[in-house]
Amino acid sequence: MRRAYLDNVATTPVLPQVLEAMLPYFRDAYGNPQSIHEWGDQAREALDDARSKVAALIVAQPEEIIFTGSGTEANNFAIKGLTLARQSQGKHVVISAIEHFSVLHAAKTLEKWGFEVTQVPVDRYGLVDPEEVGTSIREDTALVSIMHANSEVGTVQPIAEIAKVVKKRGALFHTDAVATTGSIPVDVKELGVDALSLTPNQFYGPKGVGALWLKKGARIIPFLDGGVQERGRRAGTENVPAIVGLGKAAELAKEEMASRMAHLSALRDRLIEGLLSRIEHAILTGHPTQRLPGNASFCIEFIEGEAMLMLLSHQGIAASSGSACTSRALKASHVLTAMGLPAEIAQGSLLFSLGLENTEEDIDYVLEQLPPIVDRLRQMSPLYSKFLKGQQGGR
Amino acid sequence: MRRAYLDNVATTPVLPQVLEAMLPYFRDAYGNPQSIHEWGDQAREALDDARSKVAALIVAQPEEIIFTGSGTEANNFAIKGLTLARQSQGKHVVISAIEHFSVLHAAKTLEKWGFEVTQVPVDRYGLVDPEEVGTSIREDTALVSIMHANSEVGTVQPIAEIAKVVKKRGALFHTDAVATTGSIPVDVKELGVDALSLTPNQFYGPKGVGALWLKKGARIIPFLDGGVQERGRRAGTENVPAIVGLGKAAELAKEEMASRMAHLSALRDRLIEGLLSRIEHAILTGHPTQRLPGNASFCIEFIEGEAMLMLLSHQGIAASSGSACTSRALKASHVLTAMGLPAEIAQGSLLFSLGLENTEEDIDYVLEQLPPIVDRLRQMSPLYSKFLKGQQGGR
Amino acid sequence: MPVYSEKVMEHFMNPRNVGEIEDADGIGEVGNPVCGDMMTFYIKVDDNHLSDVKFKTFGCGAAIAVSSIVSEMAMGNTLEEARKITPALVAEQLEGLPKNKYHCSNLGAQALNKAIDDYLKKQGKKVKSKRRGKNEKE
Amino acid sequence: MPVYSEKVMEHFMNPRNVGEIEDADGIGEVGNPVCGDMMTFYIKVDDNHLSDVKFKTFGCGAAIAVSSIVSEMAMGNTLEEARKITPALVAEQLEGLPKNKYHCSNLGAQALNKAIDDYLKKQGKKVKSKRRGKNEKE
Ligand SMILES: Cc1ncc(COP(=O)(O)O)c(C=O)c1O
Ligand SMILES: Cc1ncc(COP(=O)(O)O)c(C=O)c1O
Repeated sequence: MRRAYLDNVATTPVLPQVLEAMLPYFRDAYGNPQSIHEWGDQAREALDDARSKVAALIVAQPEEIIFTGSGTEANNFAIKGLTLARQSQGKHVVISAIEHFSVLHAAKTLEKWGFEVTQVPVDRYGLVDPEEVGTSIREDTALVSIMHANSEVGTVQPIAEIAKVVKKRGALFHTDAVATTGSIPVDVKELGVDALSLTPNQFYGPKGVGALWLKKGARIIPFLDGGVQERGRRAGTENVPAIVGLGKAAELAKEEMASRMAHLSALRDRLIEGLLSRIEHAILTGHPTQRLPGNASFCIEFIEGEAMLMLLSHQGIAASSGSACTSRALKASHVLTAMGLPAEIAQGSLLFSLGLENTEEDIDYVLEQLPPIVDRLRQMSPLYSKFLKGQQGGR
Repeated sequence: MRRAYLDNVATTPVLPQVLEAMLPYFRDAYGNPQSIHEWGDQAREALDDARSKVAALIVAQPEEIIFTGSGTEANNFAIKGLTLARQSQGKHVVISAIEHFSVLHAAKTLEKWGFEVTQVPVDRYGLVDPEEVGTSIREDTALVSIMHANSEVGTVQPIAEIAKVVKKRGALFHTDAVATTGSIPVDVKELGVDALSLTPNQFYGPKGVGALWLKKGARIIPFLDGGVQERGRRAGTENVPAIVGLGKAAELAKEEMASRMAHLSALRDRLIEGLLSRIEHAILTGHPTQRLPGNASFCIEFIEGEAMLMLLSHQGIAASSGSACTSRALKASHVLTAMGLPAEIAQGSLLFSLGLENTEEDIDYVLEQLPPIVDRLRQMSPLYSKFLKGQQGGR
Repeated sequence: MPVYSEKVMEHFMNPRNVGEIEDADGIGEVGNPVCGDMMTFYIKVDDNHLSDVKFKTFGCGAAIAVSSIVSEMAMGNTLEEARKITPALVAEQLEGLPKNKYHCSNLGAQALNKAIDDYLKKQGKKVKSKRRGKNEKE
Repeated sequence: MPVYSEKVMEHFMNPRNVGEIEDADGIGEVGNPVCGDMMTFYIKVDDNHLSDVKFKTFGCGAAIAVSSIVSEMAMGNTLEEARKITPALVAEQLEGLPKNKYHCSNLGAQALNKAIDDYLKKQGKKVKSKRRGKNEKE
């Protein structure tokens, strides 16, 4: 059976060059970068090299990069650490309604700690209005955090514009760039932010590593307490192989950015056009043009996401969904809800997230396999029969 | 030149079988365990399997294992999460004076949050007195955390005895078993604790992963906020390859525990005896018998640790030291200080931590190389000439 | 994939008795698309036995498998027997369900029961109205 | 290894002028083993020039390298020239030092200065006591 992985938003495979770069650090150069001997030296040099590569990808200084254990940790660190460092100036935080849970739930924790959190809404395309961010900022706003792009619907925010508003109001600005770093150009100066989270498990690097970029001079309270690693800002034995993998993935992403984007957006457009022309009552979610190159997200009316995923998986196709049934908490994606999609339509959420290794054949395979699956589930769906009866009745 | 890595406390090499077990999860079975498709299934099964293996190593239930990103994270999670979950019952915490920084500094953070922390002292061998723990526990003690063994001096604590006292006083008991898990038998029931931290980078598994064992029913506040991974207790995309590596390392450690211990303790004793008989004015630190099988730690009088490490490294030998000069903060190891060693003696700290891959030849090589290094540095040392003059004067 | 048993997978992939019954004796609709799942059960009753059971379901894999097995379990039952199809029994027949999918087994049993209620209600009416047209809708 | 320059490593591995001068004209001891580093400098002065400089050092790699280069820089200098050996100059000559090792370069310059002070003090005494025994200790 053909297999097609179109769930790169969940995680990407590690590129062969990346894995190859990592391998020596498991058994040969396995030292601890803090150690005073040759093994330590090797590890430290590898760390420095990776730091430079990550910095180069986002046009920053190497010493501004703090390695973390994940994108989630980078977000927790930023949200908690930056606000705690500034709490004497104010205990108010602004985020968007469609942040990843690692920002959203970290902000919930801040509320328990006595902070106040304002959620800026988004429009039907998932866009944040810079003006709205501006008006939410108060005298006592310690931090604004708006994600660079949302991986569920692919919408890319106008971060540079938002940054101008935030700077004018004198607040600190963090962006969760987990969905964008390595996929589209990310330049911290052009974005105008003070802190930025990233993880290579979204751009063909390893899991279990991430980074927080923190503008020189910005203060942060450590999140992981312990040893002196990362100049005292993030404790714990450095995960050298993973950090090396991050470095290599960053280097490759920088080199190949343009060709990757061209490849992915061509596939994405083929999938979007093909799907919308083959399946009735399907809606493209997210912004029609300001979207991630690999993101093709939809709501398929009258049926539910998990059932689609299971039947797709039976045909060897990997995708994802923001339906309530696919979530542990049995709640439809807060992103789709915030964009104003009715809950029963959000149930039909279906996300194809394309990756480097996808081909036109993958897309065509999906376009061939999906319509009968949708048909089959619609034939089972009481909503669809009601709709058909309604239509007949209406005629 | 011969090379001998005797710094396994800093980190251990990954065993070939462990690396082999991990490899498929980078590029083939690279899925996210939360995903609803075949790739996700593979990853989830790998996770479940690793969880069982870790549980088997410490004689626990699989569902009691929470994977983390490091030992440091497991300690931060335990110290912060367990106390926050119990803060209505009291805001007092008991730790020992020789905890790893990831416990010590997490406890400092608790102090900032309004908790009170009592540090129980240790004797000259680094042993905690269970009675002393008992008397430090108060009505409002939320948590006691005493490490299972200290990796700098190798002393193994009488955790089961301490646990009895802690239970009698009704407090929760966490132990940092990073230095012991996978090296000596660790049985959570026999130890009688409620929570336990571990990481495989101390037993031939990968870096960037750890685990907190939490007794069924114990409440904890998540440390990393975000997604629903680890049943809502630890957010972030699971680091599948590393977790698989942890599982494999745990499996091997369980199988080979007895032979590894025999191998290491024979080497350790050879090194201790050889060194003490070849080098005058050298002191064994830590407990003479209740010590980790691979730990041979000393203070070499009149000279300083970093200089020794550099000269050893020049001969291809990796070791470590708790001297002030080897620490970023330029403070002598709090462990040596807590054991009552005078600061100028602590400067001569030298720790050989042996690993599976060490041989008798490695030990003999160290015993051959170290004495001239010590001589050379003593010839440079004003303290040594003073000592010699004093001796002459005394005679 | 949620950790579904082989039995769940089998019923999901090959659901029995999907469809509507044009002249059903009872119809039971439960759930709500907003919550993720919605099921409609249709029954035919002959001589106090369920001579036909069909369903339509909007929902996850578990919801579809539950509907399928409930229809299979109920088929041919007396009304009293069919009443005894509890959520626990459904889950058991499916060789277990993930915890967060238990509510689906509730829905299946509920929908069937609602269809029986509907049948009985109609019967009552019919008795009252002296059987004016057997398959009349309310 | 701390990120030491090649020059530091070279001086650490092959330190110049290690030792004591039995009949030193000046001795300067700075630092404290409790803090990690201690240095003793010994000087011989001939005609206002440092005709010999030796040292003993307890401490890290940087401390030893600093002692070595200070002794080398000072050798043959006039006392006035030797006074101009500042910590910054020492660090520069060593092609840089890690931040947390700067204090070692301070110690080296201090120890040399203290030895010169000691020499001058003794000279003063000697002048006062009309040169009763050149190498007398205080
Ligand atoms: C936008 C965004 N932020 C943060 C994260 C968290 O990353 P991780 O799960 O690797 O910790 C994700 C992961 O999917 C994401 O999509
Ligand atoms: C006793 C002890 N606890 C905790 C840790 C922290 O582990 P990691 O640095 O892998 O996070 C260490 C690491 O050396 C340790 O020795």
